Amino acid sequence: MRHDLILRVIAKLLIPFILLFALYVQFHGDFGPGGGFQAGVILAAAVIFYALIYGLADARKVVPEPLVESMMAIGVLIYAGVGVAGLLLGGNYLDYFVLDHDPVHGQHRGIFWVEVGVATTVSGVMLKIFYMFAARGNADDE
Amino acid sequence: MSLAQHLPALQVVIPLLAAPMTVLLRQRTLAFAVALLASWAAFAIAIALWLQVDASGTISYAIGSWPAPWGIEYRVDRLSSFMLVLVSGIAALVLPYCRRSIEDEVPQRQHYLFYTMFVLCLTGLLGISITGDAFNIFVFLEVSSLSTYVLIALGRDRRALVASYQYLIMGTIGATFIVIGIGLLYLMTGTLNLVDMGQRLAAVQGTRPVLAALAFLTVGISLKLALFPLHQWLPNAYTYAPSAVSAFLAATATKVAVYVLLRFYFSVFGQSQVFDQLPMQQAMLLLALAGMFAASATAIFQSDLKRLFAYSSVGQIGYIILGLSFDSTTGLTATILHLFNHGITKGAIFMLLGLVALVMGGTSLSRIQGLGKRMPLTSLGMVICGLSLIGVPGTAGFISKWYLLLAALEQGQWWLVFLILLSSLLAVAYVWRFVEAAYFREPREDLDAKATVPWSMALPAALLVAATVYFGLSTAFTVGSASQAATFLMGVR
Amino acid sequence: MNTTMTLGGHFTYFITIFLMIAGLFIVIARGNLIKKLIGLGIFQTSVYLLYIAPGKLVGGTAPILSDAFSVYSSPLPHVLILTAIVVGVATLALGLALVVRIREAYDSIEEDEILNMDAVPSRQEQA
Amino acid sequence: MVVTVWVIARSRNLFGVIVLGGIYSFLMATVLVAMDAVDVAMTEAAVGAGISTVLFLGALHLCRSEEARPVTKPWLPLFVSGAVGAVLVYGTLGLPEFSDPKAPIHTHVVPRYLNEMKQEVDVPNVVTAVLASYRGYDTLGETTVVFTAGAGVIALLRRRRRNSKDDKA
Repeated sequence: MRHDLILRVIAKLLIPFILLFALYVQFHGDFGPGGGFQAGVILAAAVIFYALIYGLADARKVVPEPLVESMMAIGVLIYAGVGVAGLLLGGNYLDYFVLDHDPVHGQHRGIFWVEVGVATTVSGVMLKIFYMFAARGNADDE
Repeated sequence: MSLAQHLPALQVVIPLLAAPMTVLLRQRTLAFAVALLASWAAFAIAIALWLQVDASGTISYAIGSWPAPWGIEYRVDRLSSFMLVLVSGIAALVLPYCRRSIEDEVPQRQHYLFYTMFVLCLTGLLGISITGDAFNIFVFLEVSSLSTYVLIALGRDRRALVASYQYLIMGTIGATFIVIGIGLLYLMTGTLNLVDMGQRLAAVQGTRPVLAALAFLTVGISLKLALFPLHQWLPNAYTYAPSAVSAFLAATATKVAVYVLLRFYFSVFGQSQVFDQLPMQQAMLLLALAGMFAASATAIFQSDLKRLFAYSSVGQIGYIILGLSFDSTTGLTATILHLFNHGITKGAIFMLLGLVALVMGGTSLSRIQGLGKRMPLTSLGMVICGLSLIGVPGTAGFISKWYLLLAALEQGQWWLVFLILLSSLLAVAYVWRFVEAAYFREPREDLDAKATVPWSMALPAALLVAATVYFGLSTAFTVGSASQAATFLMGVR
Repeated sequence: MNTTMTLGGHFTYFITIFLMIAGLFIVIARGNLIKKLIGLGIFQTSVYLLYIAPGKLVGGTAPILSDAFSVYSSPLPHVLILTAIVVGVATLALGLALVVRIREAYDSIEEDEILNMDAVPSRQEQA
Repeated sequence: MVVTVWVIARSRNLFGVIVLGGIYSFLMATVLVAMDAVDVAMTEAAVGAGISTVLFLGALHLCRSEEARPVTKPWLPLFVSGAVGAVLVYGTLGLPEFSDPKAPIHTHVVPRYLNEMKQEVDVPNVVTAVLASYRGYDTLGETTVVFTAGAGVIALLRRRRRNSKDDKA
């Protein structure tokens, strides 16, 4: 399977679209179904797809493990950080109204960053879990 | 905007922020420092909140500035502030203890993750205690449970894995039951805020879905708090978890579950609904008694101290529920008191057992023979805590048993007084097992002490033992808070 | 007449309940650790229906505001269930990780076999 | 869906069961779309049929794929789950009927989300607005749960150093 040309070419073609779709789901969440969680899952799926076709080692080169592990933590920090920002700007915790002069814009800004945080953590965790399981499997085969 | 106003949010957010930071730092000393700071900050905040509530009554905090039934509300009243002090206090003591304790029990590369899990567990437990929203309880319940499963599985023995898996299954069933209960209530009231829910439930009191919700919540929470027939996960989990984890869980996790039960019974359903419409009182009484006797009796025949005291925990939970079943202010006071007193006593016991495990290499009764000579202070501490479990005057355990007896006398149930005293005899029996092994047997020659007692572990343990005695002598804080919380709960509706 | 109405009106609940019972049964009755997790998954999914179904209004539409519609299904249960799904998958991941570890430690994923193995604790661990 | 679950309960081939589980999730997602819960359906399809199936297969790859014959008779579990079902039937019979606009969940908290959200948050997808803003704290908790699971899986599955002696256990 490693050397299957057709699979590789198709994957090359498909993955950019999957990533694009993830971004669409992420930022279109305000208008249609979707949002940070779903986008995170799709993002992770793109990398998992890559790993299946090109092998785990290659995927690890593109998206290294330490990065994935940091993503998990950074996502939560972004989310909780939005809350702290609300605190610092004089509102309650997770208060988006104070994030901008116009309360409604503040809401938009808050939701945007919160969704970014969710997507970061979710894709990080999903990838990490996949890496962990896959690494175990390989070692067993040896 | 003063900082004091935001304490309810900070109470949970500080440990929550600490968790990803420990992962980012990836270095165990730094992770330890972050976790320690977070837990001490949480303790300080909890005390500040307790003082605020004591001075000016219930605090309500709207997260995201959305008013209550639409947004999520944090609500600190007498009961929750008391719980916050207990949970964060135990965490602040157990964390410094962890550092040396997990060195032998957890592989080094996992240490920073151990701290991550620990602060997450703390976050979850604090979040449950402080929130005023039904679904938020479930979310934080899962934060604390998932981290608990991992903490247990980090134990050295392979049986820790199985224990953790069993707990995961039981715990998830329990959590799902709770979600079903909350869902039924939501369908009947259209709200998730606990206070709002309580008010709106009055209109649909006694209807079938509400009763079913009551049943589901009771069973679900009972799974979590290890009420007698649903306790199977507890002994294994406590026995094979790392010592520091056993200490923290024994002192807090089941106690927070009891808190959730109290919260739903008294703030949401209202006592009349719980106790008048269903034979809850009798059921609780029966289960409590069964737990007290069966679990304590099982405890006597255990050969491992950790297991012995794990069963004793199940028995002691019986006392807590017994107080609840009286449906009176005194009974409730006893419940809340015992929550606190048993929490610190069991915390102290498991911390001391961690010391024993470190020095002697295990906690089986045959191994600790002659412990009185090898580790005189540790043994003394164990004896003091054992006395507290029995309920000897001068220890914290006595105070709560005393109130339990008062509650029984108030209702003229002499046979219950007799049964409580009888079950205390069982406690005498299992504590005696320890005393016999520690003081009346010669030390085994073939086993050498593996390490000296490190002060970083001994000091927190000693503080908790001291607290056991202190709260047995000076009852202003505990009895005061507990009776106020009980009066508050009984007066809600 | 009235009873049939009620039964019809509660049809979704009965489906939910059946799924719930089946899931719970699989969890308790099966000894295989992975099968237990699958059962747990079904048990949790059935709860989604319990929340979502009552939120539906016939003639309503998905809660995405637009000028063309005026009746929407209730959005709050959707939010709650989104959270519940995420929690479910998190639990599942952790459970499977535990199963993998158990399999490595015991070379089995049958509960009975594992419990039997522990009933006779190896000397090595005791000494 | 009911049939799928029935087969899952009976079958002993774990691989088949997992695939059926995926199918079950897709069916569930379809039902959810019919219930107007598009966001939930999308997540269920991605998580239930996607992630969980991958995870199960990953774990199965490391384990054996046949389930042993149960030794004990399943009367007790049958009784327990039957009792649970009975309580549920009892409870749900008192619930408001399907699609009843006067049910509390349509009249109490939700109207504010539907009617005033336009002025307060102004995001067309109400689910997103409630998720990220009104009940944003729940979502923070949810993110934390995911994070917990991730960190937990690392803690459990990270390969230990060879020299640690409990490795073999």
